[in-house]
Amino acid sequence: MSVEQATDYGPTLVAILFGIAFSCVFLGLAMFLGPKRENAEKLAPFECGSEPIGSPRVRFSVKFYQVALLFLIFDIEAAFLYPWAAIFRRLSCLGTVIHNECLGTVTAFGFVEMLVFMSTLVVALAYVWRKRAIGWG
Amino acid sequence: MSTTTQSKTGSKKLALGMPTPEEITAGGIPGISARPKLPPDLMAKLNNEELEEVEDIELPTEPMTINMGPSHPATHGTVRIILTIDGETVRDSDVQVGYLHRCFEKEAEAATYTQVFPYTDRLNYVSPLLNNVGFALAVEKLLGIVDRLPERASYIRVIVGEISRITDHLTCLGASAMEVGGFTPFLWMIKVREWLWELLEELTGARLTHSYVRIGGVAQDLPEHFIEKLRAVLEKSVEVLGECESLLVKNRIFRDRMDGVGTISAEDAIAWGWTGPCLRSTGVPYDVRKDHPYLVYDRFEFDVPVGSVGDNYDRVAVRLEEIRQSMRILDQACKQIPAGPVLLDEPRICMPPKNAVYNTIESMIGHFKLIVDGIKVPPGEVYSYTEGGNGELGFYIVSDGSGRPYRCHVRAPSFIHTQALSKLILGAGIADIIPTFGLINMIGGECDR
Amino acid sequence: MAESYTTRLDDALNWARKYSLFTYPFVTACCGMEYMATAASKYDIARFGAEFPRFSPRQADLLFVVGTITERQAPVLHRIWMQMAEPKYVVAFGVCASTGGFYQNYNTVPGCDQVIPVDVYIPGCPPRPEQVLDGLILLQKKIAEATTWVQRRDRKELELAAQSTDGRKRLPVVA
Amino acid sequence: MSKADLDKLVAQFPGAVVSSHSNFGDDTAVVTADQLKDVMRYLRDTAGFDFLVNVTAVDYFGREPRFEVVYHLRSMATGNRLRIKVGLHEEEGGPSAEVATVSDLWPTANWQEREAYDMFGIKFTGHPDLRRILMYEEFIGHPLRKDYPKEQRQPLIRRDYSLG
Amino acid sequence: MIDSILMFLAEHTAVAALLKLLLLVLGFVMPLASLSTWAERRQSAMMQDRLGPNRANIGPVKLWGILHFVADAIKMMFKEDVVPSKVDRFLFALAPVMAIAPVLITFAVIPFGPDLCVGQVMSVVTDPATCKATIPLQVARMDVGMLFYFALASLAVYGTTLAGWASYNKWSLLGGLRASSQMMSYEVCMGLSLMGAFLVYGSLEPNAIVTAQGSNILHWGIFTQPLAFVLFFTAAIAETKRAPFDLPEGEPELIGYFVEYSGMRFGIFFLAEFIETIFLSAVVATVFLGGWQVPGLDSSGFGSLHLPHLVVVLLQVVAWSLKILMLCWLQLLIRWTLPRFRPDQLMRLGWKQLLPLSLINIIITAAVVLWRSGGK
Amino acid sequence: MSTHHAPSTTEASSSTGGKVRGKIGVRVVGRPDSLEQRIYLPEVIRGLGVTAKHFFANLFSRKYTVTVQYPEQKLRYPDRNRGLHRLMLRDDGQVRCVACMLCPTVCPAHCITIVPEETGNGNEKRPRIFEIDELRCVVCGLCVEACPCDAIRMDSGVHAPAVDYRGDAIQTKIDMLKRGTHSVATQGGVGPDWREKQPTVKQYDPPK
Repeated sequence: MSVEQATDYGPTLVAILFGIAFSCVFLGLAMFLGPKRENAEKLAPFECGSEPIGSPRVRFSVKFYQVALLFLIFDIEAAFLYPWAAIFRRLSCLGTVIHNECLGTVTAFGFVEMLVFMSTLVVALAYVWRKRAIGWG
Repeated sequence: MSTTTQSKTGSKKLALGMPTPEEITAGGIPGISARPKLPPDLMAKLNNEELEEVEDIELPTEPMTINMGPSHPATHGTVRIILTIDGETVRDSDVQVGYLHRCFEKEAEAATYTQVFPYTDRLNYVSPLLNNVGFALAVEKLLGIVDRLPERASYIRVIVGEISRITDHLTCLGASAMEVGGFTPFLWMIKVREWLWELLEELTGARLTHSYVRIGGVAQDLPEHFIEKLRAVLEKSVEVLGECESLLVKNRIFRDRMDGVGTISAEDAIAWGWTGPCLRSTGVPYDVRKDHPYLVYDRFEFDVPVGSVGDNYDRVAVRLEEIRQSMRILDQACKQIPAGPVLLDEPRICMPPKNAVYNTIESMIGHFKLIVDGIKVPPGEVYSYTEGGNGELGFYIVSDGSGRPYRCHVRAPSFIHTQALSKLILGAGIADIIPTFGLINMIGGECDR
Repeated sequence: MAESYTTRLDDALNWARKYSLFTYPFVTACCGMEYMATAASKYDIARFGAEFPRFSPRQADLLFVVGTITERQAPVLHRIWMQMAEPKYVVAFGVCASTGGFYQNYNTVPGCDQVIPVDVYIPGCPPRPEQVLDGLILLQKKIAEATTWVQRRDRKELELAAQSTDGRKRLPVVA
Repeated sequence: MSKADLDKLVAQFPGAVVSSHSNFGDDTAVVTADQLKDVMRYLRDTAGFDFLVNVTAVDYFGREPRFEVVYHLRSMATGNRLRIKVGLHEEEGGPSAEVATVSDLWPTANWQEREAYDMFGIKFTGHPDLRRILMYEEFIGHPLRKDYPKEQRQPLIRRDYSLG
Repeated sequence: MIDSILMFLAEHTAVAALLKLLLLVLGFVMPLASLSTWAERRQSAMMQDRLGPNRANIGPVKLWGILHFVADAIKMMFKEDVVPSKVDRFLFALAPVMAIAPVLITFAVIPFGPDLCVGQVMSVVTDPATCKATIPLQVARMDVGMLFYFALASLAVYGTTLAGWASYNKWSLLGGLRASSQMMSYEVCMGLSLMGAFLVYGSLEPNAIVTAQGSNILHWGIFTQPLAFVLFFTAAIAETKRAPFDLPEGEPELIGYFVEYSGMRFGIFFLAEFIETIFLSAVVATVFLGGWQVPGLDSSGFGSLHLPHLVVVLLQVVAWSLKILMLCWLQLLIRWTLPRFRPDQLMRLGWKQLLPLSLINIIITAAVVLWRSGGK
Repeated sequence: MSTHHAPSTTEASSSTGGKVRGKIGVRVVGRPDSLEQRIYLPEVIRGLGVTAKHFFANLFSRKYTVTVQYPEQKLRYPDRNRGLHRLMLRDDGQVRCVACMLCPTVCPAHCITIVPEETGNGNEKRPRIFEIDELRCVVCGLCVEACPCDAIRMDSGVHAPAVDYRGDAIQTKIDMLKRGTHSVATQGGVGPDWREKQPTVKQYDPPK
């Protein structure tokens, strides 16, 4: 039996349920086993032993959000590359591919296509680089 | 139970003359113009203007005020920095010291001159013997016996002082390395420090708080084979230092953390009163041992390492080089040290030898008088300075002729260096505070006294 | 029967606690140098499983009060102790933390037990690493025997002890 | 060492220098409080004493003037040193002793003057941020004054656990 | 008897998956993670010329201090669970789950051995394709395996970010922000640096990548894609927030994003980090070190030396474990040697150095693959 | 404003009066920045090599390991080490201390309490109570130096133990006498000197 193309997602589902259950059990145990002794100071946030000044819920630097946006753009672009990488050999072959060797004519279609696509990535990177959006607040 | 003084505190705050904007912008004063203490609304305005200058388009962000310390891993429990940050950039900071104010100066006024030595040990507790020597020299200057000190005692003072300097720098560098994540070199440096401490323990009887130096000399002569052991330890240490260097200064990540961070110009450093390795990192070769030689420092060949930029890397490199130079001094001192007494033969100042106390009534009486009344120091005032681990360590002593100092003030380099901290970290990131603070080498005992 | 099981469980717990002491080093002064030395290669406090410094009181079990506590520092120390998660232990490291040592003046607290309960006092100024390890071993022993302040408080022993005139409660000499 | 500098100073400010001496090799000039700022500016800018080593105060309790503020200066070019002292009066119950700040001449004086204020209650007029520095805000009195008892504590928090 | 059980498992994939998962997680990952807490302490001790924990004992049993982690676990379990009053209770509780669950789940795609030929365990199997039924030694085999891994790995960022935000603590907030920026930045590099390997082996499925690498050591990823190996290893260490990229914890700087967590909740973050270390080792081993492949060992044995199928499989599973142990060791060595980066340097490294390099790597690899596929 | 020394000159001159001294040797510390360093990897790998060397050397032969297994393995303290106090004995086994009160006077920590009593033997006194609070003692050794009759010493070679009650740290006269040995520092005799050679009297042997 060879590696079937149709994936059986059952095991994956099992894994996900297992992962969540496992960590929840851990957490639940910890919640009930420990002693409890609360006081006002203990429930206050810890800030190096001083009284906190002001709230941590402030509108903090936009730089942090910029990184998130960049990530979104680049990661989605990168996500398009995965299927391309997986079928790159088939894309660049006008015949059948057996054992990684093309039996027909080799074409640069896949390669050029990727270059075009990737140039958008590079341009974007160059742009944010110039704009100094990469970095830290 | 907090006392009910809260209500009274409000009135104690003084209404202060705020500097006018002209004064601030005139900026003829290096350093102080950088961070005037302004009312919060004006400060916020200034900050926002700064922001607009730096970045072209920027959404307004709220600055966050955060307490760094007193019990923060990087602040060693003795300093509190109230940071106003925008993202991770420090926009304003208020450095508060005094968490380790142990009232050295008040305690010294109540103690005899001999009893002050244990207190001086705990000033800069990383290099206690340098403080011992500094205090002893101050009192000796007041007594007028500096030139009569036994030569061997002076050499011993140099030797223990330089060992202390090495341990001081090792601790400073090691702790800084640890705080930027290099735990292994830290432990290796502490390993070397341990070897040096073992030597000092053999000599003085204690690992860290030696109270070894006495007015008029030192308490005990070198034990047997001390010089040989010292040589062997130094040899071993050089090897370990090389390894630490390959993990730190040669490592690009460490360099990146240090290069260009906490930079201060020579003019500013002088205006802020910096001395010692911190001042030398800016390129000013001021070293008390060279400029105003005391003890027998004028008999040794050694170089004053200076930096060129005045950033954290220079402070690391200067300290590393100073360790080497101290080793050079030690090597020469070991060769030159003469035989002889280690304490001045002066019954009104120094304790008589023990068997004289056991056997002669005069010595016994002198012994009692020295302990009960202390050493009688003629009235007057004196400022004496030596090169401590962190810079010019000065003792300003006022005597009223009794056996206890009337006033004993320490010019603590740490205290003076820490002042400039909030200028150094202005505009830097939180991550930069740690090495900058570490390499200023603020020692709580010395800073807060 | 059930009692013996709970005792067993307690023993197991105490065993775990004594070998897993995450410390909160409240380092203020000179003793910090010896704290470093104790943690460093030669004496290696890690051998006792107590090498993790946790700078959050939530995660620490053992508060090492290392160095002089000043009046200004005392509320900070108290807050940190209050914020520590149970069970928690306190070791006064060195004479300053224990009694104030020779700092008897307007700004030093004469011993951190004026502010927080202390389980083990380590003498020495600063203590040698050997003394620190002695203190740690003593604390481990106290945890195993369930005689630390927290454990006795939970068993309500302290209230009883406060009423009785126990022979062990000798006052230290104060000159 | 720098006797010449001292003489020059006396010549420059004949009215300001109350007395001078060179005991133990430390050249000292006592100047009047109102002219301190001018003297210091002259010393910094003209006489070359560009490095303010130290600022501190002494309480000569029972003597007039009661307080003395002491400045130590050094010239980075020549290595000469100079001590400047200012005597300050303070009457019991009266306003606190006052002297002009030098923190605008040397930023290093900032904290040292705060310390002198904290420990002795000497007010430095014109100081940008004269708060307590080593003691806490709730503390009453100035501990390094001779009339402050050494062991008089003012606890912020206290509950004795020493008996268990 | 065994055969019939195996047959049953081969037919019921969900049951088999659960069993394999239990075996993998409880039998390998958790013990290894716990052990690596001990290993880290002992290894760092060895590097720093000391001994490390060696005292915990039950009676005479000492086991070189291994019991210390047992003590840690028990203690944490019975430590007070502090939930400060101003925290967002739901997110506060969710954060540790988000930190550990994705890592545990992603283990499902890692092949820890070859396919087990049911019915021929004792005989020599020359061609695995001829097996009647197989049990893959991999919990879930998906053609998008690595994509699944990336998807879940980026979920782990929620754990730290939520922990930082929900704690209502400024230090932890900063830690959480650092964590999110860092992990997002390196996620991109990580994906792009592996692209070269996908090109070479023509698949996204981990087991297919391992099979494609074969038993010839020169065909392994570390030799065909050396640049990608360095890039991925660096990015992945950053992704798992281990030193020198441990900025979110950055103890002397920020104390950590889990400042407010106590007891087992903190323990979970602690454990998750070690599990991530192991997981990272597993991915690196799969893509660059031939996964379960043993140099020179084919399904029939070493060349002419024929071995029973079970022995071959066992050898390969052991090889896989050894590779993981070695990589864990390497990570710990790095952790205790290098100082920490600064946030801006970290971002610079990620975006301005690693990212362009990985793009170049893709182009070069694609070109080479294109040129090579022309073949004869 | 200031004319500080230029860093580049190797022999900057500074003319202070007073003592004669040579020229200042100034060494500008380097800031090496080779390509090798700039591309991270070579130096990183070298660093890893150094730590790996330590790891393997310690794993297989404990070559660099310096750890002392403390409670089992005790180091002998140097002779001058200041440890727990002890009270020395006369030839007749009585305590040497004459309750002259020098040690409580000189002690900066005020940790010594002496209550004297008459011996009934002329004018001589002896301590009825002699207590030292080890939790206040700062181990400065001034008491030993102050003692005019070699009665108190700190060279016992043991350190003060950790305690869990503050009161337990008080060393009583009996505790300290137990560690005492005979001293030859009698009136008219030759005694040990804290400033000269090491004492040749029998050392107290700390219990294992």
